[in-house]
Amino acid sequence: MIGRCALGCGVALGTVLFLGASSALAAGGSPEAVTVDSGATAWMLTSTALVLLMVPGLAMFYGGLVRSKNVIGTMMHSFTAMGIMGVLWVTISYAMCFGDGVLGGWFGWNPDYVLLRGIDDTIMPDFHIPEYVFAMFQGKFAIITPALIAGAFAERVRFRSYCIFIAVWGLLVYNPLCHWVWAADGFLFKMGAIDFAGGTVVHISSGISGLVAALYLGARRGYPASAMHPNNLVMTLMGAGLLWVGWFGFNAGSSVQSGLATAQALTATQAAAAAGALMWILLEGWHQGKATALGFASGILAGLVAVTPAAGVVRPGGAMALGAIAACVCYGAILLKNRLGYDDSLDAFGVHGVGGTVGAILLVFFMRDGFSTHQFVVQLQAAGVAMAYAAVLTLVIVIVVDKVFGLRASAEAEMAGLDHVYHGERGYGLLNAN
Amino acid sequence: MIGRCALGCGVALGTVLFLGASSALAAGGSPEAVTVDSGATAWMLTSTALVLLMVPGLAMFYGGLVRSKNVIGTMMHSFTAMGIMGVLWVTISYAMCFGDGVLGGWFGWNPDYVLLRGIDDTIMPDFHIPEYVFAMFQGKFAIITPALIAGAFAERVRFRSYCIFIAVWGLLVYNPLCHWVWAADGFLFKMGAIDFAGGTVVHISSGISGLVAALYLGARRGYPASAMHPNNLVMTLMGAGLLWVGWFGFNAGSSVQSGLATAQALTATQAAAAAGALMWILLEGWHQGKATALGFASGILAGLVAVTPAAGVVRPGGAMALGAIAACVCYGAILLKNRLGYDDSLDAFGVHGVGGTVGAILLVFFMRDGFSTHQFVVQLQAAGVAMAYAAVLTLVIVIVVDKVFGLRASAEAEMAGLDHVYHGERGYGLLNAN
Amino acid sequence: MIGRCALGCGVALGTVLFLGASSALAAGGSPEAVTVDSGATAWMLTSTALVLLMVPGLAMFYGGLVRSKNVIGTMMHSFTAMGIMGVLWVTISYAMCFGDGVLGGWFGWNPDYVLLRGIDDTIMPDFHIPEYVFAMFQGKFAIITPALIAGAFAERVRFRSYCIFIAVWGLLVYNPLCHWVWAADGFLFKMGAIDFAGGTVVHISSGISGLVAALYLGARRGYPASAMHPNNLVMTLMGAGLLWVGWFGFNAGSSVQSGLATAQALTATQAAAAAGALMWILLEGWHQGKATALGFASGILAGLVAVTPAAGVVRPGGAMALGAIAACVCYGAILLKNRLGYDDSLDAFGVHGVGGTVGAILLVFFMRDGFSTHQFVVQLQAAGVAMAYAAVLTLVIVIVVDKVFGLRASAEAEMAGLDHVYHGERGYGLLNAN
Amino acid sequence: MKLITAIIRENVLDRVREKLLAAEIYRITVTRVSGRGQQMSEEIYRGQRVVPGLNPKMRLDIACNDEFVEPCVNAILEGARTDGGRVGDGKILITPLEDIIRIRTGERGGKAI
Amino acid sequence: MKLITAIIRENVLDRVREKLLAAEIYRITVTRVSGRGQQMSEEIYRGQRVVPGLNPKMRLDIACNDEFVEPCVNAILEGARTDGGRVGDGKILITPLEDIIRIRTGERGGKAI
Amino acid sequence: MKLITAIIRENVLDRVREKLLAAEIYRITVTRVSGRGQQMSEEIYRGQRVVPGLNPKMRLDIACNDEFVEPCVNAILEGARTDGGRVGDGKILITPLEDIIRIRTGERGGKAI
Ligand SMILES: Nc1ncnc2c1ncn2[C@@H]1O[C@H](COP(=O)(O)OP(=O)(O)O)[C@@H](O)[C@H]1O
Ligand SMILES: Nc1ncnc2c1ncn2[C@@H]1O[C@H](COP(=O)(O)OP(=O)(O)O)[C@@H](O)[C@H]1O
Ligand SMILES: Nc1ncnc2c1ncn2[C@@H]1O[C@H](COP(=O)(O)OP(=O)(O)O)[C@@H](O)[C@H]1O
Repeated sequence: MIGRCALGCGVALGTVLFLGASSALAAGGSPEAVTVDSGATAWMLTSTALVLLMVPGLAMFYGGLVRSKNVIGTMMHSFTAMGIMGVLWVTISYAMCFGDGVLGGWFGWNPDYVLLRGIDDTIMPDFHIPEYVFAMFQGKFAIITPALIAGAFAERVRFRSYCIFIAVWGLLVYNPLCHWVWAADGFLFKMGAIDFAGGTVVHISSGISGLVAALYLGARRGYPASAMHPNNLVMTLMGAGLLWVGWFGFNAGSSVQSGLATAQALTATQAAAAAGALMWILLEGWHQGKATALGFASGILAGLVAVTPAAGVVRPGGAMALGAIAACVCYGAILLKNRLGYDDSLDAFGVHGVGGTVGAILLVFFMRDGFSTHQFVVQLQAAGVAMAYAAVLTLVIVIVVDKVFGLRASAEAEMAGLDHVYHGERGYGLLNAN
Repeated sequence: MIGRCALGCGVALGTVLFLGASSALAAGGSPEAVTVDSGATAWMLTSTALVLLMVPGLAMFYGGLVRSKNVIGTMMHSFTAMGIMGVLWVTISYAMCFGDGVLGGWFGWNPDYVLLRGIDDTIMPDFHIPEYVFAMFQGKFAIITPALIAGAFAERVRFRSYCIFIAVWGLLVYNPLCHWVWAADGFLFKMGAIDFAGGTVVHISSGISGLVAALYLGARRGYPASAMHPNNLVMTLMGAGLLWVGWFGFNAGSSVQSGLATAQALTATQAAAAAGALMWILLEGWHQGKATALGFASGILAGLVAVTPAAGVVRPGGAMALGAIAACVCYGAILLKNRLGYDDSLDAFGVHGVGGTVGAILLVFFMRDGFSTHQFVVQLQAAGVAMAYAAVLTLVIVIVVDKVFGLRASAEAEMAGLDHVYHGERGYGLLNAN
Repeated sequence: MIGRCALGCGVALGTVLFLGASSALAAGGSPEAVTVDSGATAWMLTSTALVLLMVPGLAMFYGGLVRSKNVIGTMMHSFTAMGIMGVLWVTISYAMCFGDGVLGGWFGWNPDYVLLRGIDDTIMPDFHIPEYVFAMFQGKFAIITPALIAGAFAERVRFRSYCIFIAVWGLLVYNPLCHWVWAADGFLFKMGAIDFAGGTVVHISSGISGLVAALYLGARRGYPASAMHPNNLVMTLMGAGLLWVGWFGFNAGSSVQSGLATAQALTATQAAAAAGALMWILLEGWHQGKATALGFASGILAGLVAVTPAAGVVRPGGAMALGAIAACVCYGAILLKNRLGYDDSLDAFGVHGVGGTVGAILLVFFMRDGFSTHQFVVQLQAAGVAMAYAAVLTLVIVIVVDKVFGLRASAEAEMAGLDHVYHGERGYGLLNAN
Repeated sequence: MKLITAIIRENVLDRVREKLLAAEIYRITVTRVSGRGQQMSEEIYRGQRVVPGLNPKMRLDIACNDEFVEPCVNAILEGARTDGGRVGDGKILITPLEDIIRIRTGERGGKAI
Repeated sequence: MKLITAIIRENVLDRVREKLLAAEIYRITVTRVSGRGQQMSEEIYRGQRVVPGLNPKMRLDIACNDEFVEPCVNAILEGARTDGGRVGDGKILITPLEDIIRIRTGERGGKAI
Repeated sequence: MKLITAIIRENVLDRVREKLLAAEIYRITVTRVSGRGQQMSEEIYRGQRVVPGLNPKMRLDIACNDEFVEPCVNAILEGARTDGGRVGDGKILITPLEDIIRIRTGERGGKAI
């Protein structure tokens, strides 16, 4: 029923099944009794917590980069995703992602999954973990993806409209994509597209959606004439640290086990992040003569994003190569953005869209099993489909939300700052004598 | 011997025992040999780390809400709990909580548990984890509970007296309550009270104790006439993020296994937090026209607090309902506090006391096994007992500590700020040219 | 092949092997098939994430203590270690640490380990975890050790030279020491030196290296005449919190299993940290009349450092004693430093060097198996060897790097601040109207 | 020579600076301050509307020669007045300046500005 | 018109503002500053008592008409003096003010205060 | 009596204070400000060199008796000038001071400084 990580899990899955079988036999139980693998469950629970940790991590990363007057508003973009997508996921999104395909496979549906009612005591026979854990782990991806988009149009959206936007986007963009790529009857899954932990579903989709929304909304007032300085690079660094840590859950958890495949994914993740970060500051040193902290953090992200689809199929050397290449391409993409002059505020497209695409396509050259032209074509197709679908749907949603509720912040709100206007708060009371 | 979570763990515990038995038999070992379930151990170790993470999380949450001059002092309230309760727990508190009842069951005692000497190589036969892990996991609860209280009287207590207060409170209030609710011979446990992860022991007890102490100490100078602004809402948000993540350990770890019951608890936790947070900002939007970050964070907490006693017995839908109801009731309670005019500085009672009570009592309406009037009465009794005991004892302790050492900060210290007066430090050197 | 933790793991390792054997037999498989213990793997994956969390934790701890103009530069000292050591570890350092001894056992080498190529599907027969997990866990230690050194010469090194320094130091100091202590054919390992989680390899080596580098570089401009205030003690506290949490991975993960030895290590870690922190503020209260937050945080670190070599062999009572003693000795060492007047900026030697030595030597008095003069001598020898080797090699490296690239920041850069000069950034944009 | 000190809203800083540049006044010093006048700017704290005792403001200090005083004041008025003037827009103070010295060169008086 | 600038302790700000309100002086601008006078305020850093070069202070700026100068000074003195006067209590500076302009209306002089 | 206000680079604060102490000027108030003059101080943001609109500066305020004005100005000039004078070194402003009051004692005028 669930196809996630079918490619990366061969060996270790076998081990688990074998172990499961042996215990079952040894105990003389009926073959149908599905036992819980407490170790795999432990790691999946941990991974769920780690991926959740990425959300405050992202809030800190993004929050540090905007101007002081928008820090609360920007962090709330991440936080509210925990609330909105959190509630939607339990209510209907899990059913839409992992139910059986309906409407020609546009998305899934399984009435039993509404409010997760039908899985209250299900142990997944393939993974030997309670299905709840799988559902919660997956739910975290549905939370972080719209939060990533927010970076593209930071500092200039209405809070209420943003909330509506991500809810609709989650239902109409994320859920179908997730179904196509990770459900066993998803068409990209059946095509054999490799997306270990969400290169297409999470990064390409959020990056391209951010780009579309940013282009539609137009630049922030004063961009690019006046420089917009990060209010708190220190917090951005902290956030980058939490993102790296959390990504171990993101990628290694996507093996849905606690075994060899998990270890391979974790190793690839670590190697790519380190290589991406190092490459970025080397580039900066060569190009600008200085290595910046934001550059290091961006390199971490570029590396992690690129290895996300690939973590299950590349060796550490390949992961390092992917990370380093992604750092270079993202660096270039951001320079290009500066040339073109559109305002992707925090480079959601420049890092996630570009890095995700690099990873999804170039992974074919570093696969443990060797290059395959067929796979290359499949990857191109999958990335293309995701891009096209996300771009078109996002445009429609953005236009509708804008017409109905007004998506762009008013000029006055933008000048006064989102924190005061939409939240009635200020981030740093400490600055003010009171 | 240990009764924790007896209600929530039926199914999965069975699985574990069954597995344990089968391995033992298969290996032809003696039936007494207790094997370690490395998976359950892994999750309990992780949970221990996650619950510890809540303490800095709480320090950040609370620290961000006070005025700049008290930020260090407020964070130290959480941190010193790690030191003081940490040492006490190992020394005698574990013996007092999980030893056999003495003095008519007032608290427990087991001389073997002093300094944890007697459990150096004990594997718990019920849970198949080393008893050390259980002891450490439980110890984290004893750390965070007094730290929660500190929110009620933030910005106006002497540091040294606070330290003495929490030490005594831990011994005389927390340890007995913990014994009553979670030890197998505890009277509330035997009554069948459901408290999965500490609604009564942690939240009701800390909330009501905070209220009593806050009333006794009186309001901060200038409250409520002059507005006291959060010095760092950004940090409060970070703290809320860490609390959410850590709470997975708090609740899911309370299953003392890594199986179905764990997954159920984690799912309930996630659902309640998301629903609570969302409900709070919806309320605010309706009531004030703006959704605040502090409101979102408060809603997260309200949801998490309410689901704490219930995580083992409710389905995701019920958990969402509990979270949403708790958000409404806590919101109202804080409005009421503003009317009544007492100074529960950071709403320790308003969130933990109220939310914990809502959870402990209303869980009966959302139980997996259906409503039971008997259980409802039991829950009311347990909550009532915990409230009465904690309130009376806290009052006594507060009065004694105040008479002997002086609990309230001097007027001058309050004006100058606790950071400078009690710690000789300031939180944000960056504000000062130097 | 790998000797890590041979002393601490007796009991639980037995259990694991026994379990492994029984499953293998029950399944009728060939005896060579090495099964994965999914529980141990889960905990080791988690530990890897926790130790990585220590790096941002350290960045926050150190970053908060320097002056605002150096906050980014100081945090980058920790972060770049993630990039540089991260890449080196995968490339050749694992081969140098855990390969078979070459050049008379100076360091190890195993060409198969280059780029970790040879362990792509290895399951370790002793530990029943994928070797990748072990390699990644170990790699985190190689990252944090040079980052610790940076505290000794914070606020006065050139960024580029620092990067070169840690790369060379990692290869020439860390890798050999790691090989000697933890590889099965390492000479200190064979001597029977106890170093559970890195007292010698991590703390003594980084502390003494920091001291040597600090002495060579000389004091910061203006030290000690003008007071250099922490820019953000609040962040230092957050960092201390993350370090405590991460240390559970550091120590309990060093058992390379998920069983009794793990639980013992975690308990010792918790007990020592709490006792160290409490002792430090008691000392301060007695000596200065005030208990500081930085003191509490320093006590946490002293306790954790001291218990690091000992976590596998001491009971909780002994761990508390070690933590408390370490707090006293470190406190004294810092007072002495102030007398002597050298500038160990953030007390890398005062806490890690001194605390690590206290732990490595005094652990003999608190061992579960009782005191042994032989062991005492061995510990003295091991600590002495590590100190001498690290001191001499560090001096050589520091001199060479200084001559070739210039290690000390220029006077102007030191005055202007490392953030601006080497990174072109400032940490707190929020301070500046813009 | 005069010292012109203006207390303005935080968020009009950019606009004021543009107007000043248009009036050929390039040099300026800006300080974060908090002020209290007639303005009431509400914030929300846990369901309660609170009025902070002090609102964040920006303080501009501009040293200029006498002939630049009027252009400078006008530029600030143009940039800092919101919606035709609302409570909280701030004040401009003019104080006499006896001397001004450029640190770089040691030049004094009008030409040092 | 005068500009009254007071450098006071951080923690007497509230008290000073109360006294000012009692003297019917409502408008004020406050800045976080750091100062050095005779006061030595010790902090503790890892077992060592250190005296920071500069202590945090608050700076008040109040523009007022001449008749309000004495009431204003007295209010500040009352609010800012601690325990009958201790080192570190601060200073009040009085500078002449040539003009004042209300940005909202463009009014000038005494009535703009 | 005069009020001497200097806008200097952040990083020369220590040196200026040393010079002032040498000139027997002990009392001072320091404020973090941001300024714009001719100086261009580049920062790097994701591969792009950006010039911030305002650079961080320090503002010193020193109230002193007339005879101390020149020593004070000279001390600041010595301490704040970098490499024989570079753009961005800042300005010194001198304004008349009508009165000064020591809050601790209520003393007024020259002796209160
Ligand atoms: N007399 C004054 N002295 C000092 N600062 C003042 C004075 N009057 C106004 N301010 C500053 O100007 C800001 C705006 O003043 P406000 O009274 O709201 O404007 P208006 O006078 O147009 O109603 C205040 O917050 C305060 O910082
Ligand atoms: N002459 C001065 N110039 C500028 N600021 C001053 C002057 N004298 C005092 N201050 C400010 O007032 C604060 C308190 O001064 P202090 O010398 O401690 O008070 P007192 O003069 O009553 O002993 C100082 O920290 C400083 O900010
Ligand atoms: N006329 C002025 N009014 C207010 N502030 C000024 C003025 N001139 C210079 N400043 C302050 O001095 C700082 C340094 O000025 P800058 O023009 O770089 O020095 P220089 O005049 O030596 O080239 C500026 O950032 C600004 O804060």
